[in-house]
Amino acid sequence: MVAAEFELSRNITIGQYVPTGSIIHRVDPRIKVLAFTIIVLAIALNTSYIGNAMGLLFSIYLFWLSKIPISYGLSGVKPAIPFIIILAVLQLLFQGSIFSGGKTYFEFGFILITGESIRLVIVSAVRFIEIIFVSSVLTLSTSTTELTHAIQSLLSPLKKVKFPVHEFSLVITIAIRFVPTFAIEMEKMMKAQASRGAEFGTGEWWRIIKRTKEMFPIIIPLFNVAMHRAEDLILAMESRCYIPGGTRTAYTVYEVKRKDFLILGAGTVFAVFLFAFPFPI
Amino acid sequence: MLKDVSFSIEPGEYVAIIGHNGSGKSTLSKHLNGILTPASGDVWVNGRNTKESREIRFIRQDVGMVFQHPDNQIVATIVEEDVAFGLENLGVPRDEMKKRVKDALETVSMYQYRNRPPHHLSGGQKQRVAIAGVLAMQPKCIVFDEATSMLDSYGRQDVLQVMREMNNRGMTIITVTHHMSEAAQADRILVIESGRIVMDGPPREIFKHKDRLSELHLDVPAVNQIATEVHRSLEDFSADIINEDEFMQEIEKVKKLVKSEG
Amino acid sequence: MADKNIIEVTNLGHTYMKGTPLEHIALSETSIYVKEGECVAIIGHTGSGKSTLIQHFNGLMRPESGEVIIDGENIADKNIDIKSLRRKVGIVFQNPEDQIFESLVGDDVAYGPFKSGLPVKEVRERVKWAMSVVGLDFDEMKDRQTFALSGGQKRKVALAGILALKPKVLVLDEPTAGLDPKSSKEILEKIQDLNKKEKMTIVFVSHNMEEVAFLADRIYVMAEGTVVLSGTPREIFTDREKMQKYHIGTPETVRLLYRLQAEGYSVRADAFSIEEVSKEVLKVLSHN
Amino acid sequence: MQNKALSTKTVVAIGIGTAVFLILGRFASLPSGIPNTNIETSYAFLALMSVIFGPIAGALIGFIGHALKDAIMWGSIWWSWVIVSGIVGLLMGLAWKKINIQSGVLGTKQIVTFNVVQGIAQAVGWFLVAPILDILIYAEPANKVFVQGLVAGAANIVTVGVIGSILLAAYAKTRSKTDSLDLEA
Ligand SMILES: Nc1ncnc2c1ncn2[C@@H]1O[C@H](COP(=O)(O)OP(=O)(O)OP(=O)(O)O)[C@@H](O)[C@H]1O
Ligand SMILES: Nc1ncnc2c1ncn2[C@@H]1O[C@H](COP(=O)(O)OP(=O)(O)OP(=O)(O)O)[C@@H](O)[C@H]1O
Ligand SMILES: [Mg+2]
Ligand SMILES: [Mg+2]
Repeated sequence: MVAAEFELSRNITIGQYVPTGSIIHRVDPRIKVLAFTIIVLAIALNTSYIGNAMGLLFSIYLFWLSKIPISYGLSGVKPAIPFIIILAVLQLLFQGSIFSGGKTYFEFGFILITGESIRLVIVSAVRFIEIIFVSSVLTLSTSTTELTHAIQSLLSPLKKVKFPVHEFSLVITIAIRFVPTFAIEMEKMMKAQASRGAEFGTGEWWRIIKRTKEMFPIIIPLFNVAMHRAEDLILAMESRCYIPGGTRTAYTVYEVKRKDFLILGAGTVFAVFLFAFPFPI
Repeated sequence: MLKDVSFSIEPGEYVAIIGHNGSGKSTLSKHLNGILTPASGDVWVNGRNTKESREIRFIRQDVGMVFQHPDNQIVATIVEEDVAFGLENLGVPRDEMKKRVKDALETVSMYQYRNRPPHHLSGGQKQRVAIAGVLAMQPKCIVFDEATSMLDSYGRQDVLQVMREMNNRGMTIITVTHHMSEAAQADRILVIESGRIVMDGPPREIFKHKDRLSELHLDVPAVNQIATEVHRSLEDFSADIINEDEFMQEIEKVKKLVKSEG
Repeated sequence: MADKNIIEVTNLGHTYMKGTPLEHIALSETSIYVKEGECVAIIGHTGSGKSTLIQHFNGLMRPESGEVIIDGENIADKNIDIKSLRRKVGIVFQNPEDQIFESLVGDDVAYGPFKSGLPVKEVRERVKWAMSVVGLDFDEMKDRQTFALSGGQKRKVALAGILALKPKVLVLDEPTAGLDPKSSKEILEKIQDLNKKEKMTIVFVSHNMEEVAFLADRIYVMAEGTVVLSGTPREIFTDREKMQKYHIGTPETVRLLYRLQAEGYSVRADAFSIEEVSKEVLKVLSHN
Repeated sequence: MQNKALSTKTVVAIGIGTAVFLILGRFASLPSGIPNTNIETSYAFLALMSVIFGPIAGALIGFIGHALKDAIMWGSIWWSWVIVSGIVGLLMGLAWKKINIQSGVLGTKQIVTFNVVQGIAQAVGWFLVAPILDILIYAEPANKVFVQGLVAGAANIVTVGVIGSILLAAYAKTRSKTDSLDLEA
């Protein structure tokens, strides 16, 4: 077992906020989430070569605008590469018979590789990368706190149907708040048990029960610690007058400026264009 | 868990509660802001009974609590929003909130950290944030339940200093502690043993009963132990010393005495 | 035996999250040694790198730069038997009671020995021994439910869990943090017994200076990832300037002596037990 | 419960539960030998939380926890499986009333109930809903998603069966305070 295995990243924040103060960073978080969602949708629905090339360029442009080095985006893509490759191979092998069309390049049994299926492979791989890029820009340029505020505010119309918006966003806040805490806790637990001779992830993979049992010394204590922390937190919240379902005021309030609407507008126009324009290829 | 407990605390008092593990200190403190309500008897806070569920919000506004683990009291993902959490619950308007958050963070010298996430702070800093969260609600009284026990000596000194300062400003302070020198700073000590208050009085009185305290698995401050030791060889030196300042004064006094005699 | 270094750390360095914007140098150019049978304290301000340092002693962390030699073995060596190293150096982490996972006390203490593949009889012997060392009665306590124990008892169980591995070196991170005075005292006395009677080498990290003064033969003071001061408790606690500079607390007893010195009395500041300090005070009072 | 807001306890349990679910998913999953399919210990934890706090908590922990985990690991969210995690949490929570873990009683009957419910819940989730959503949302090849669902589901059912049952037993013990207190004396 290598020592580095014990070092869990205790700074897990969504996408690791990189504060550069760029124009993208300064957009109202609600608007940003909306605009990016629309763009991601448009990219996801786009199946043409040209459209995807434009999407790719656009996502790179977003990195430039946000002044975040593109290496951050690439490091988001890296762990997904095996996944993309497997997906591509499977699509190449099996998809031809469903989306037939174009020239047939290869045929053997049920394996059918056609122009259409090759296009599908390329387009979905590129699309995957575009989506990761675009979502990275969003998460790298928006702090988790801002994201939570955005979610809360975008969900607030649901109050009308009695959806507990406040509680929902409080849940997300607490979750995000405690993720690094439990990363540290888990790291400590792994080290403590390893000091007592525990080993993790050893043994043959088919001995699934044995490998599962190896996790007890971590999971049981982690669960106990979580319960204790939860009890403490309940006390601390109630002591500070948290009353379920009570009306609360908000400390952080965002005001949408005209610039924000312009950005939303531009994003929407681009998305509609990607989606609706009849690209030749 | 508590039996037959009766006492009252005056505004502006500084009270320490001591007792060994499991003696009921935390249980008692949780009754003080209505987190627990008595099975028999009543707890009155500033004229309000903790059993009245309509009053609970006002009681908790008056009596804030700070707990042992600094990490488990912070709700929000950045410091200033956490300090505002209680104010949001109280429905304080936004401008007022901004001001109070700033004041509270300045009181505990954490204003410059207002935009930090809590996991980038040390234990002592987190505990000060937790205190700021309570201070912002402008309570009349704060209960500290072993609030310094997870901190290193510097973190502890920081928190103690905040406690003293708040007390000087007129706030009532109740602190549960295992550190006798910390308890010695209070105006009054309550000693708890299996859910009963077995001693109640100013530190000087309490620390006179060394044997009783050691029966209760408690101790006296080191300064007091030294004074006792000195007293054994030199009767003029008082054994009733409970803090360093007194100790120094006693030395001056005894020296003069020795001089005039010799 | 007294001259053999069981732990030898030379110019050790470690950087967390290397290559990210959050890069943090936790250790640099740190050198320490621990002799067999010694009891060494590591103290220092929060975040000074104490925990990072001790994790190198049983190979939880491998040296990034510098060298760590444990009982003659270099832990940077890829072929080192890490399991036997972990048995040799037992680390008790901060709040070790959190790591208890079996529902019965005896089972939890036995986890380590079982993992090292000992026969049942031997495991039983060791559990019995370890529990008696920390002052838990084997027959009475082995079938108790772990969750129903008090904080102090849980910590003893966790300590026994490491002792059952019969380590040559016992490393403790803040062994008494959060315990009441009675439980702390009990744990400290057990540690002292282990050192004095069982001749176990002890390294411990602490913020409590009374405890350091009570236990340690020698102290290392860390600040900003490196050792800035070392020596016997007497040497360290008398260096008032440095203590303040590196944010190290002083035992209450020593603080009183400092006050006396500040008033112009000539007292030794290298005394820290109640008796010694009283003697100094008496000296002040009798001299004129 | 219908009209009342979630209690502080539920809000905190879901929030903390989500964080733990995420951490276990991120750091305590073991490769099963099949690409992109791991032994996910996090679902054992999810099962326990669902049984303790009910279907709503289960659904939210699964849904939010998985969504945040994806966001942290990949920067984007694989919605089909996120929805499945929510559904699995919800379905496992249906055993909540039947098992009534707070009573501290945990016999063979409760363990069997737990495993039957978790087995069905996960079978529905992984064998059925996950592949269908994958095909609908991402137009993934059918054979692949069904194979993946089958393997993931089977591994998860075993994991939850082993770890979940033990966790459940451990938790139940801490609830039966009555006899433990006189031991403490
Ligand atoms: N939730 C609970 N259920 C049952 N018993 C409890 C509970 N909480 C506390 N007790 C018991 O009540 C008694 C008093 O506990 P309390 O936490 O008030 O002690 P304490 O003086 O604060 O101890 P410490 O110094 O360890 O904080 C103990 O015997 C404890 O076991
Ligand atoms: N896994 C990690 N990832 C990133 N930073 C870390 C990690 N572990 C420790 N650090 C940082 O490295 C520094 C040294 O940490 P370490 O835990 O060794 O300090 P310490 O002296 O033990 O402090 P304390 O007295 O608070 O326990 C600290 O600033 C800490 O925040
Ligand atoms: Mg307590
Ligand atoms: Mg440390």
